[in-house]
Amino acid sequence: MRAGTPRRAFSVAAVLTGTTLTAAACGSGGAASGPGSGAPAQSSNVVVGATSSVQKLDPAVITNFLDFQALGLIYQPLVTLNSSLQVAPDLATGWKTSSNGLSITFTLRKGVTFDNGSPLTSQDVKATFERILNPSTGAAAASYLASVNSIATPNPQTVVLNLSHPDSSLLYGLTSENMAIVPTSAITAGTLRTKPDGTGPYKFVSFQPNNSFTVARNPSYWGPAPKIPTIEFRTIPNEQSIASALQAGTVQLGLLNQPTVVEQLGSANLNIKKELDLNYRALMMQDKSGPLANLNARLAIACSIDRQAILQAAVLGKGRVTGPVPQGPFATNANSGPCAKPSLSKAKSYLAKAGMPNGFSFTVMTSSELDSTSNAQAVTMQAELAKAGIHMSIDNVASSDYIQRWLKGNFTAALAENGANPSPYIMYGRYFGTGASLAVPSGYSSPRLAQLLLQADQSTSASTQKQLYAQFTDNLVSNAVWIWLFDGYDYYAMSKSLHGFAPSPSGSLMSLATASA
Amino acid sequence: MTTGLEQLHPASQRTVFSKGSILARLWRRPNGKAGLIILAVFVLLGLASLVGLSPYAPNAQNVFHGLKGPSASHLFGTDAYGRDVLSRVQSGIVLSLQISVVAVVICTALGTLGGVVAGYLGSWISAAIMGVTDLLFAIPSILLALAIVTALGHGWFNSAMAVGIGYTPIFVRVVRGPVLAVRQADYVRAGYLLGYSRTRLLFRHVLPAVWSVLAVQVTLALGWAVLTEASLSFLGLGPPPPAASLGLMVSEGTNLAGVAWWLLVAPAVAVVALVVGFNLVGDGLRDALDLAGDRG
Amino acid sequence: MSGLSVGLQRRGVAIPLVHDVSLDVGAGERLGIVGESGSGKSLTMLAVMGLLNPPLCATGGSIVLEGKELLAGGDAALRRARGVAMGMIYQDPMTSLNPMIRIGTQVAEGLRAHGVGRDEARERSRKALIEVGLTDAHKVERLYPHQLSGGMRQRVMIASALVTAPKLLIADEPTTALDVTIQRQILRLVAKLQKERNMAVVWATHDLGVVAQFAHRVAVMYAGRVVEIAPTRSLFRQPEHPYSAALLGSLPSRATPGKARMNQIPGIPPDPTRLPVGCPFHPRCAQATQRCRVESPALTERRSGSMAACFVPPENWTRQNRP
Amino acid sequence: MAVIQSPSLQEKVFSQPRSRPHWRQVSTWMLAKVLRAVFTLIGVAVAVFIILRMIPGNQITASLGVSAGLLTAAQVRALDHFYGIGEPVTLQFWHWADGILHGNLGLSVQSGRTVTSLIGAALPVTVELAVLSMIIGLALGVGLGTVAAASPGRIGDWLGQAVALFGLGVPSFVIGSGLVAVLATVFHYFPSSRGYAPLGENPWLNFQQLIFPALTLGIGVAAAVLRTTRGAMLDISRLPFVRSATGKGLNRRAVVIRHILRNALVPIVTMSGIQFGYLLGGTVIVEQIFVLPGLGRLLLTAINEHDYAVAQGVTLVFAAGFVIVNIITDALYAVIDPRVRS
Repeated sequence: MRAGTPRRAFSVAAVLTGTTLTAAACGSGGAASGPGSGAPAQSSNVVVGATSSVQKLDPAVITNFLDFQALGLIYQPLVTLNSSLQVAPDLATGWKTSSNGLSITFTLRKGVTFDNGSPLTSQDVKATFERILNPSTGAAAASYLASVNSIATPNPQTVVLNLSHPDSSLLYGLTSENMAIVPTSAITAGTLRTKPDGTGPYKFVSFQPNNSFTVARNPSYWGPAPKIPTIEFRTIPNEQSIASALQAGTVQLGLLNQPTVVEQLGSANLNIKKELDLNYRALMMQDKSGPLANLNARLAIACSIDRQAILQAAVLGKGRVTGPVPQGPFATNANSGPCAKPSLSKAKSYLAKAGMPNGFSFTVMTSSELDSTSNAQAVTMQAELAKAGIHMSIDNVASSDYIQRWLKGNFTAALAENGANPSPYIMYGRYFGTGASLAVPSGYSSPRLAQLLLQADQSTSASTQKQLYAQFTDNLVSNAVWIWLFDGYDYYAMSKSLHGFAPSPSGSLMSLATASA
Repeated sequence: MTTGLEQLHPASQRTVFSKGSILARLWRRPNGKAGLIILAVFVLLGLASLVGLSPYAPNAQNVFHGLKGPSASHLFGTDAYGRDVLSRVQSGIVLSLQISVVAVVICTALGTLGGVVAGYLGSWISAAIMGVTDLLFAIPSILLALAIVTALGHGWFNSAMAVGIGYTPIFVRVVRGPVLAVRQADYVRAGYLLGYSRTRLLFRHVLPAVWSVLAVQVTLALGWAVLTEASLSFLGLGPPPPAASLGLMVSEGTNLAGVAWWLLVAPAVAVVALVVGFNLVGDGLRDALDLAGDRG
Repeated sequence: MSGLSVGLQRRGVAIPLVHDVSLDVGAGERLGIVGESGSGKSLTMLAVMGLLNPPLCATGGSIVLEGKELLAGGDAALRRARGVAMGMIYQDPMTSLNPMIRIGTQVAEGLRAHGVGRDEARERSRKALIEVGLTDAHKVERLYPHQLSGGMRQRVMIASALVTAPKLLIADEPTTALDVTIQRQILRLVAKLQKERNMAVVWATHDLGVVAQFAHRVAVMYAGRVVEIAPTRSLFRQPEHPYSAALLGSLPSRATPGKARMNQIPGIPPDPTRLPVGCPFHPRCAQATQRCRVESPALTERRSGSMAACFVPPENWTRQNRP
Repeated sequence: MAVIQSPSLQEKVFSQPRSRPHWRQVSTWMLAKVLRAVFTLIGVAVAVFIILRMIPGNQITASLGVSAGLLTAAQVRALDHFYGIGEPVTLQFWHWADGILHGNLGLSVQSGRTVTSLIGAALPVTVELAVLSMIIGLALGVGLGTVAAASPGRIGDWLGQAVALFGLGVPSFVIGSGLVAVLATVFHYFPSSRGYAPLGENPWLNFQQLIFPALTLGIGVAAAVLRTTRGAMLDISRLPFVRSATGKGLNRRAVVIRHILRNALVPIVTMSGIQFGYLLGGTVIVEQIFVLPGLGRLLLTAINEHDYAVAQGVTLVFAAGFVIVNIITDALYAVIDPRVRS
C-alpha cells in the first residue's frame, strides 16, 4: 500500500513527544528569539506535505507517525525529550523523585490554559492518566503507567505519582504524545475523538480525513507566541509530487523518506535537513523452536549478513548501522559483538558448531506495506545468507496478515521496523521483561535479560543504569536474539522562506512554533 | 435425418476450431496481424526469461549500481536496488500472463457454465444466476477485485481469482444471449421435436453456436485481465514483492520518474503492449468471425 | 440512361455487376423492369438515384435527366436532382422509414432539404398524405412508423417521394412485402397519381402480373444485362428472348403470380462474379447454340418493335419453350 | 450465423419494443426495474458485509498495529465492545441494516465521524469527477466516432481508431501516472498540492485539479464510446431508411446527424451506461494518483483500516450509483426511442 498506509503506521511504541526545543529550555523568558518577535503577523501560512494522512485525533490512542507530529502542535505532555533525547520540562516545570524512588512529584507550569479557556490543573493530569489507564479507552500507552499505583493532587499545581516500584523509565514514557494532558471537561464530554483541545502553541481548526489537517496559532499559548498563523498538513501520497509541490511553492515543508527523491531535490532552491529517525530495523527471530533455536545457527546468520549492504539497498546507504539501542544516553555501539563485521569464515565455523555445516533453511516474513524497504532488505539478506549456504525464503504478506502473525509469534523470522526510545527499558521491557506483553513475538526469553532490565529501571544512579543497560544489550547481541540492522533518516525539505525550523530526532515538528515563513 | 439437421446448423459449416483457418483469417486482418505481432514479440520476450534468456535474474540486486540509465549492460537501465529492468519486465510479463490466463480460465468456466445454465434451463435457476450477475455488476469490478484480494490475501492465484470473478458476469451475459437465441432457433426446436435429449442438443447444437462469441470474448478478457491485474498491483494489491509485477513497477517508477524515467516507461510499455495486443487480436477475431454488433 | 455499368470496387479492381444497361423513359410513361432476384434491377435503380453505397459504384455510362448529365455532375448536382427531379419508392416499407422520426417530419424532410419553409412544408406534406389515401393526415403525421401497418407505411413512402413533385418516380419492388390486396391498392394509387401528374415511372419487380397490369413497356433483365425491351403487349404475346419466354412460361395463370414458379427454369441464376463466357443465359437455355457459348449477344431491333439480345430468333426455337 | 449469435442491427433497430404499448405498463416496467435494483442493493450490502469480515485482522489491530499486543485483556474486551466486534456477525449485520433504514450508516471507528458525513464530503468530489470524465468521454467519443463513421478509411477514421486503441489499451493508472510524472517533473505542477478546492469555493482551481484525472478516465470512456458510435453508425448507414433519406435530397450532414446518429443513440447510451460503471471503479485508482478526497480514496483507506462501516457505506453508495445509472439509462431509452415510449 504505497500511498494509503504510512510507512511507519504500526511501529511499536514510536515514542514521540512534543519537544519544545527552545521553550522547554528557556521557559517563557526566551521569547525574544528570531526576527520580528512580538509582531507575529509577519509570517505567512505554512503547508506541510506528507505521504500519509492524519488518522485519529485522540492523543491517547494515536499510533500513526504523522498523528504524533501533527497533534504534537496541539497537545503537550508533562515532560518532553530535548534534542539530545534527554527528559526535559514541558507542562511540568520540574519533578522530584523521592529517595526510595517510589513517588515522583511534578510541579505544573503556571498560566497554562486549554483551548476551551480552562486553566491547567493537577485534576486534569489525574483525569488524563486515569483515562489512559481505563481499559475502555483502549490506549496501548497504558503500559507506560504500569508502575503507577495511585495519583495524588495535593494542590492545583502539584501532581504526585505513587509507584509500586522504582521506575526510571516512567519519565521517558511520560514524554510520549500519547501521555499528552487533556482537559477534564473534554473527557467528561467525550469529545476528544473529534475535537482536539490542548495546551500547545496551535489549536485545532479542521480535519478532512485523507486530505488535510489544519491548525491555527493559539493566542493564549503560554510560551513564545508562534509566528506562523496556520499550519496545514496536506496528504500527497506520492513523494515525487511533494517534491514538485515544494518547487512550485505550494508546500513549504515536505516530510520525505525516499533518499532518491531527496537527491533529486538537491539542486532545487530548497533547504534539506535530515535527522536519524527514532526507529530501528531488525531481523526478529523465534528462538524457541526450529532451526533458529540453535544459538550457533543464529550467530551464523549474524555473521553472514552485511548490514552495510542492507542499508545501501534499503535506503541507498542514507542511515546508520545500529545496535539494540540506536540513540540517546544509553545508545549501544553498533560495532560490538561477535559478528559486528560480516565474516564468511566465522559464519561457516558457527554453522559447523551448529552441526549444520551445509547450512539450513528458514523463512522470513516481511510486509512491504508496513515498511516499503523491507523487500530490498530481505532480498539483499537472502543473497548474503546464500553465500554461507543458508537458504532464506521470503514471505511478503499484507499488513493485516503481518500484524496478526506477528502478534501470535507465527513466524520463524520477521523483518521489523520497531519504534525506539532513549530508555532501553521502554524499548525492551515489553519484549524481554518479566511478564512482557510482547513476549510471544519477541521469541526469546531469559531470566538474566529480565533481571538486567528490572535492575536498570529501578536503579536511581545514572552510571549504574548505563552499565546495566550495556550488559543487557551485550547479552542480546552475543546471543543473537535478534539481528539489529540499521536506522534510517527522515528528510525535511523546506522552501527557503521557512526560517527557524529544525527537525528533532524524535520527529517532532515543535520548532514550527518558533519558525516563520 | 441427423446429417440433414446438422447441415442446417450454421456453426457446423464453419471451421471455427480448425486452428489454421482462424489464424489465417486473423492474419489477413490488419488489426489481427498487428495484434499477433505485438503479442508474439512481448510474449516471447517474457517466455524467454522462463528458459533463462533474460540478461539477469529478475531479483538479482547490485545495490551499488542502482538507478543507472539504459546502457549496453542494462538495456533498460537498473532500478533503485540495481536490478536489471529488462529482466524484471520480462518476468513481469510472465507473471502478468500467468495471472491473466488463470483468471480467464476461471471466468470462462464460471461464466460459460452460468450463462448456459441460465440461458438453457430458464426458470428460477436462471433468475438466481442473473441476480448474482446483477449484483456482481453493481460492485465496480476493480472494487470487487480489491475486496477479494484484501480478504484472501496477496498472491498471484488470489489476484487471478479476483480478476476472474470480476469478469465472470460479462461472460454469463455474453454466453446467455446466444444460448437463449439458439434454444429458440428453429433447428433446435426441430431437434427437440425429433426427440433428441436436452444434453445432446446442448452439446451438439447450443454450445457450438457459442464458440465464436466465446473465442472473441476470451481474447478481450485476456486484455482486460492484464489491465486489471496491473491496476490491482499498482494499488499494492497484487502479488507481493519481490515478484516483478508490472503494475507495481509502474507505481514505483512514478515515484522516481524524475530521476529514472525508464523505471516508469519500460513496465508501462509492456502493460500497454499486452493489453493492446489482446484487444487487437480480439477485434481481428471478431471481424474474422464476422460477428455483428457488440462493439466496444 | 445509356451504357450504365455498376461494379463492386474491391482493392481498386471493379467486379462488374450491371453491364452496359441502356434504358429510356419518357414523361407520362410507365416502364416496367422484370428479372429474378439478383438480376441487377435494384442496382440499376439505385445507380440512377446515385444511392449506391461503397464499395458499390457506377463504373461507367451516363444518366441524363431532362437533358442534364447526373453521373458527371458530382454529389451536389445529384443531391439537387434527388427529390426535386426524381423520387424513389423503396423495396421494404418496414425499414425504409426512420423509426425514430415522426411521419410528418419524414415526409416534409425532402421539401425542407430543398429550401421550403417549415409551415409550407408541413402543409404540403399533409396534402401529400391525404393524396395517397391517408385521409386523417393530421393524425398520421404525428405518429411514428412502428405505429402504422405495412400498407400505410408504403403509402407514406409514396407520399414522401411525391411530395416534391418529381418528374421521374422510381419504384423498386415496392409491393413485394405487402399482401396481394394491398399490392393492388398501391398499384392503382401510383397509376392514378402518375396520370394526374404526367410523371415518368419506372417500376422494378420480379412479378410479371404487376407488369402486365401496370407497365406500358417492359425491360427484362438477366445477370446484370437487359436482355429484352418490349411494349408490354408484344412481350406477353411474342417474347423475343428465351429468358423472357421462360419467365412467361413459369406463370401458370396470370391471376396467381408467385415467386416459387420461377424455379421451373432449370438451373439457378449465375453468380454475378463468375459469369459464364458468352451469353450469360446459355447454361440454362434450351435454345443455346455453339455461338452462344463464346459470344455475348447485343440488343438488336426485332420485327415486333422489341429489342432483344439473342442470336436465336424465336422461329428457330425448339417447341417446348414456346409460350 | 450473425442472426443466431445476436440479433442483427437491423433486427435491433426495427424490433418491436420490449415493453407493451401502454404507459401504465411502461411504469410497471420501471417499477420492476427499481424493485430489481433494490434487491441488487440488498445483495451488495450482504456481500460486502461478508467479504469485509473475511479480511484478516480486526479494527483493533488495524487501528493500533502491532501495538495491539500491548493491550491488557481488559482493554481488549473494552475495545471489542466499543467496535461492536464481540457480537455475533448476524447481530452486527442487523444493527447495521437497521441503521441504514433510519438513514444512519454508522460511525467511522477511526476518525470518529459519522459515515454519512464522510460520504457527504467525498461524494461531490467523485460525482464531479465522474460527470466531468463522462462529458469528456462522450464529447470525444461521439464526436470522433461520428467523424470516423462518416469517412471510413480516411484520416478521421484512422485518428479515431488510434484514440480508441490508446484509450482501451492504456490503463488509467498508466495515463494518470504518466500525467503526474510529466506535470510534476517537467512543469513542477501538481494542482492537488494546494489542497482540494471544492467547486463552490474556488472553481478555477477546482477545474485544474479535476481536469487531469477526468481526462485520464475520460479517455477510456471515449475509446469505448467511439467504437460503439462508429460501429453502430456504420451499421445503421447501411439500413434502407438512410438511403431513403438520402434519396429525398438531404445533404450528407443532415443524413448523418438526423438519421444515422439519432438511431445510433441507443447503443451509445447502453455503452455509456456500462462505461459509467467502469468509471466508478476507475475513480478509486485515479483519486489515489491525483489525491482527490473522493469516495475511492475513502474506500481504499477504510479497507486498510478495517473501518467496516465506512467501507460498507461507500460500497453501497457505489452500487447505488451504478444502479441509478442503469435506471437512468433505461429511462433514456424511452426518451430516445419512440417505440419504447409508446
